[in-house]
Amino acid sequence: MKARIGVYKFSSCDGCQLAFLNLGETLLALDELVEISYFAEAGMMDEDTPVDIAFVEGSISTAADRERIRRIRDHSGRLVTMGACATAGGLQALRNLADASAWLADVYATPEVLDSLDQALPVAEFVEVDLELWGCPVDSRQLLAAVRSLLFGVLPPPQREKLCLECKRQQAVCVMVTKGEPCMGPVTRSGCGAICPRFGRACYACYGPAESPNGSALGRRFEGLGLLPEQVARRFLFINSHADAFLEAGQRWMSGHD
Amino acid sequence: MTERGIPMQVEVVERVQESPTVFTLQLRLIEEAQRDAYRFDPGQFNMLYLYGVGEVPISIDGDPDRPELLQHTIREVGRVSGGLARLQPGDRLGLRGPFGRGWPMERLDGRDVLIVTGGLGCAPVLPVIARLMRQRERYRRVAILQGVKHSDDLIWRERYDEWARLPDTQVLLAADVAGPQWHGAVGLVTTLFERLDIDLANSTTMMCGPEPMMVAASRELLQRGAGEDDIWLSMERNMQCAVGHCGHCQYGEKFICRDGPVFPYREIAALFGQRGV
Amino acid sequence: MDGTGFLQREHFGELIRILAGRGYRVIGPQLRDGAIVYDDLSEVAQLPSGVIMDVQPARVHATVTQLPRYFSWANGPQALKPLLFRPVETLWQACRDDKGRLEFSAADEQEARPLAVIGVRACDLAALELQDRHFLQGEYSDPHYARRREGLLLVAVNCTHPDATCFCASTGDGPQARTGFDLVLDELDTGFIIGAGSKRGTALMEDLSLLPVREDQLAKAAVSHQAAREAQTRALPPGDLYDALAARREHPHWQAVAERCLSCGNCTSVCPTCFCSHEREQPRLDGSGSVHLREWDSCFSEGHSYITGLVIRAEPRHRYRQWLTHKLGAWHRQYGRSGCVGCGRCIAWCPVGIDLCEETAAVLGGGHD
Amino acid sequence: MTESHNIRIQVPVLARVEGEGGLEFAVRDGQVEELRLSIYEPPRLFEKFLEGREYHEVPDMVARICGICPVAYQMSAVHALEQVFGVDPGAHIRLWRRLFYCGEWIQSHALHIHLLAAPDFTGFDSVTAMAREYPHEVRRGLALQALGNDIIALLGGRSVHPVGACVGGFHRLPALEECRALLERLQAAREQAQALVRWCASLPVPQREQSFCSVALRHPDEYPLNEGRLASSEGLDIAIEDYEQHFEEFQVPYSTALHASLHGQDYLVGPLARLNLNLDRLPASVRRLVDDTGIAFPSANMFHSMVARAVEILYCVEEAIRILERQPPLEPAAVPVLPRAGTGYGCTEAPRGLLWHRYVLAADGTIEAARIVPPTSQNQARIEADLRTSLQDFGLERDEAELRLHAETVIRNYDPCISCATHFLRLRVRR
Ligand SMILES: Cc1cc2nc3c(=O)[nH]c(=O)nc-3n(C[C@H](O)[C@H](O)[C@H](O)COP(=O)(O)OP(=O)(O)OC[C@H]3O[C@@H](n4cnc5c(N)ncnc54)[C@H](O)[C@@H]3O)c2cc1C
Ligand code: SF4
Ligand code: SF4
Ligand code: SF4
Repeated sequence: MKARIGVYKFSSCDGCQLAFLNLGETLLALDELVEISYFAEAGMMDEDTPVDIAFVEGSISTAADRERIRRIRDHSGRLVTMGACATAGGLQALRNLADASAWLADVYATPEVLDSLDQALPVAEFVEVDLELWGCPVDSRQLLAAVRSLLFGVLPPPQREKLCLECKRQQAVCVMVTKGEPCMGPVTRSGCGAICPRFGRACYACYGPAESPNGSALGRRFEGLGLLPEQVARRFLFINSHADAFLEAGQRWMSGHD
Repeated sequence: MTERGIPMQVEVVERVQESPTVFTLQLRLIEEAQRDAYRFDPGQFNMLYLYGVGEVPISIDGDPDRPELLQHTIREVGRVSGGLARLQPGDRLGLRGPFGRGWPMERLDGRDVLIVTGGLGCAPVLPVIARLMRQRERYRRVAILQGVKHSDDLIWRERYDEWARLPDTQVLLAADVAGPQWHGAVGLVTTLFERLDIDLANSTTMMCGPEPMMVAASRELLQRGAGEDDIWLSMERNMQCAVGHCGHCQYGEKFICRDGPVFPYREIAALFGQRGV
Repeated sequence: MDGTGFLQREHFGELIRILAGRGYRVIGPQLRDGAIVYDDLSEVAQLPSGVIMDVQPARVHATVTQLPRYFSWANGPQALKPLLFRPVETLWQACRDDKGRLEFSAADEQEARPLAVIGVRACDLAALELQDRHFLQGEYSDPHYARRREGLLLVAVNCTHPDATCFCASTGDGPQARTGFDLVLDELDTGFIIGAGSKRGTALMEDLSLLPVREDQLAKAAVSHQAAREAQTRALPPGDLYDALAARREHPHWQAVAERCLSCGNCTSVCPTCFCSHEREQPRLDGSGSVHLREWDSCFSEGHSYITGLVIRAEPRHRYRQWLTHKLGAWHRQYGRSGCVGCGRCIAWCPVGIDLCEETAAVLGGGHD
Repeated sequence: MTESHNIRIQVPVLARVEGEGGLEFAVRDGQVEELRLSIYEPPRLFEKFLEGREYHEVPDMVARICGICPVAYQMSAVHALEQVFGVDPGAHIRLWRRLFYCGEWIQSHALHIHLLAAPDFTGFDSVTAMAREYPHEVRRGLALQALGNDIIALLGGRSVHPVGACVGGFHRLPALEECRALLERLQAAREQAQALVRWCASLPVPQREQSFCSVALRHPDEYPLNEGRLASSEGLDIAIEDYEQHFEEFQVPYSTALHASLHGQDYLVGPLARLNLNLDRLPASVRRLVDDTGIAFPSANMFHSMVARAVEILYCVEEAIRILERQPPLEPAAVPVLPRAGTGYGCTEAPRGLLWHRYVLAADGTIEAARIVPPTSQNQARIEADLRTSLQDFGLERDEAELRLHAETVIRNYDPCISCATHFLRLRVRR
């Protein structure tokens, strides 16, 4: 029997679902391989049928979201978070650092009607997650490799190594060394293909923290390149600001000392 | 010599569930020429390749005198081992091997033999025991010591009983935590050394299991008179290639896959038990 | 050196053309993204003419000058290693049919042309010899490395402009290339003194428009060899440091380095002798086939020392200690010499400028001579 | 269905739209009442996040508002910021940006046509189901979508949240060989794009006209993409800086994303509005094909939006070919910028329509205030107005399933992008 999958969206930009929708012919091949029972954007609307694998995009930020993610967890075999929003809150988790209700009042007239939690949180804060796919957005290759592994009945190998390793495998020239760019590669998870360094610019950590990230040493290096402590902090408090290692490093730098 | 670079195809002939997480696979090489050529020494290992998932090093624990059947006892701990656990007779997988240096079988003649294992550590010494038992007269006293975390982890109880019935053969079991119906000792495997009935000065020890256990046990044996060249240990490190190229299994100047996995204590004494090496 | 000749600068393109004409894929240095990189070379114009590099720990800066030189720099982040020991390589493939039968096959080979590399340095040659020992001369020889190595043709250029990070003189590997090349060049403003190091090299020389070498040209080359040697300020203590480092396994300096070290693996990636790799599976989506890949890895990564449930070198200080102890100690016992050829790459390309010469000195307690 | 005049229809989750939203409406006594297009994605507060960030962080941040049209967000933003700094990156950067943008239109439109809209007109639930009957058309569509993605990736490294664009130009421009390879693919795709226009025009769509005001950019000599003045079918002609004097954004109490109005009226942005206003800016080759479809543009049939998208795909393929054949210089990839204080405006044509940005910057280049008006909130009022009349015309006596499907078809036709619409706001669904 074909494995059944579902793709569920929460608060996000939709970009990670595109890892499926941009597959081209492979999307048709995937459809042969599995039964997609829920994927609203692609037209599959059966949200309550149990699935073997649930792919979840987006962060959780309302009471309704919270209930929905629990329902999804209950009917799913493996639950996979797809992308920075689902895995670490995403860019919108920046609100967690501020007084979000004041912000809301600021941007529109009748904030009372909003059903919004104060925070945008990763899925794992509410339910158990079997596999986290980092990245903003996730990469299609990464996603397909996960699908394949799960169909083989195993989890894909963890990818926690630093971007620098991928950068060197791609034979990109280090932008920190040649241009003094404050590159986040040394604390960031690989997986994107080191696109930023290959485009001659600093990595901005959209894949989240790597294993043993040394935020102090990197931050000091950034200071050496002319960044102020709060500028260092902002590099950590960006797309994956709610990931522990980045939150911690960012707050340390924000407080002005390392 | 069999092919090292590319796996050979093997078939699962038999699968036995030894405990909730431990299983044994009997494998047979599909190609006859490969089957005929394949020989291994006790203590060597194969790289088992689970299709589409990856390769892992697994000791060969069958009888070296019957290399046509390759037996592997595996604990389900992660990706590859978890996938291997689901294989059934008739399923195919890849195999590269055998690799490494095994136990010093040639040094055992006429000596006392001590086997100390912890956890699943007994798998790599099974072929040794098979040979000891078949040619029992070549060796003097034999002691087999096995320690487990919990008494329920012990597999192969019948085999231990069987070995215990042989002449001049001591079988001692210890569990850190004992469940009901446990007749062995309670504590670390080293607590069994008290009861050893062999002459450590004229013995050869073969040991495998978790590193802290091996460290404690070898230190104790040395104190009790065993020689640094007479304690042999099977070491474990991450292995990718098994041919000494990938660098993962380096242990000081050694490549465990190539120079080991079995080492005499003296060769690794300087590193043994050191953190982070 | 007998059998030398002088190749005028304006004739340098002949070398590229002749090599290409003999079926080689010609690789040479070029300035790209602010560094010297080695890539396909089809004409002289691609060479880094007049490029001068200012190389400091964690800082590399290129300046293009009018200097009539192609090789007035020492090295870049890579040279030979990625050409032979590929950063990512298919080792073999497996297919599975609908009955579950497997078929294994060697990786498809695409590159038919042998490689010719122009602009190889003495340190690169020394590193190549070490990689040869590792990949070819053990019990098992790596067929992928071997295949590319076999046809490899090397045009060495003696170093005239060592970087501030270079210390090949102290490791005994440079700045002058002594063996292992097919041709060796000394660059002067007007052209190149060229000599052969192999039969292939000699044959190549016959096709070049060479002039006889003049005494004053030889003298100039000798002066620049000397100058290149003397310009080096860094050094490593000689010999096998295994025991000395082992004796300092718990030295507090390992932790001091770890506070700075990013464990990013740039040092091992740019090091021409580092050889670690991991293997990875890349199955097709439909499950009908799978590719088994090898990729560069680093002893600075967690996965390097992972065994189920345990990372043996979880702490960065253990990772740095592993790298240095292996490089300067264990290597002697594995391959008969230090794993460092003094190219200084790990110093220049470490994003935080950790300097193995300094760290070694600090661990060994004080300076050295 | 005896009491069919009094029903309440709820579509909690709209299928095949970008982002999740719902629809709720009640029919009472043969009239549509209480119609609410409810966009209930939580607000993401982007405009607030931007405050206090540095100008160079903006392109990477605003891209995250929408995974489907990140290029549009990046382009509106860099133009606004360059206006503040008073830099002009030059004609070649303008061309490369146009190429970049073409990629996004092709990608987004191909996705919408094949994955979201066409199944409505071919009678399927999804593209995968449609592929069984229309394998050739679907493959062609997916190939065009891939081509669009690859154009974005050429300049941006990846098609979702590309990393190539910066204030002042690009971080890197492609290599010559990469451009040549792309050019060949584009040339091969031209015929495919033409066939797509014909196919879309041949699909049976409801023939129903309505009156609405089209709003789009208008450029003196180009089909509008990355610049122009704001124009409407009712004669509006203003500079983008004057947007706020004519357009108003407001919150509606019952639902989520902000609505917008032009002089108090709803209006249409997007492909059909663009095409209606800019037919004369199409190259002759594209114009000819438009005429061949037999559809008389400007069209008052909203369902001609899909054809308009196909026409724009063809336009972008041709425009991309034109740009690459000219081979704009590959250097410099960017001009240096010097931050200074000021207010800047950027308005470009996202695949779904006008995307207007305004930034107020401090002297050091930090953002003090930002305002972003995405196309979908501009279309919201229009969609609701359309639904009211369309459902009425469709026949309110029809059964619920039919009404639902028709309502969804109408909505999908606008290609609303809820993720964009909720870049900072949430409205409540009533269930
Ligand atoms: C010489 C030798 C003999 C061994 N013999 C046996 C045996 O007989 N029975 C048995 O159950 N186990 C044995 N092991 C351990 C076995 O190799 C690991 O349990 C297995 O690799 C775990 O893989 P995994 O994918 O299931 O686990 P994960 O935790 O998912 O590991 C991921 C990957 O890391 C690597 N890795 C993890 N642990 C080890 C390890 N201990 N050694 C080497 N690489 C590792 C492998 O590449 C593995 O695929 C032996 C190890 C060595 C080195
Ligand atoms: S460019 Fe960035 S990712 Fe690449 S090596 Fe340098 S620091 Fe690491
Ligand atoms: S020494 Fe430098 S290059 Fe090497 S891992 Fe540490 S920080 Fe990275
Ligand atoms: S250790 Fe450093 S200096 Fe030595 S060879 Fe390697 S990269 Fe060069």
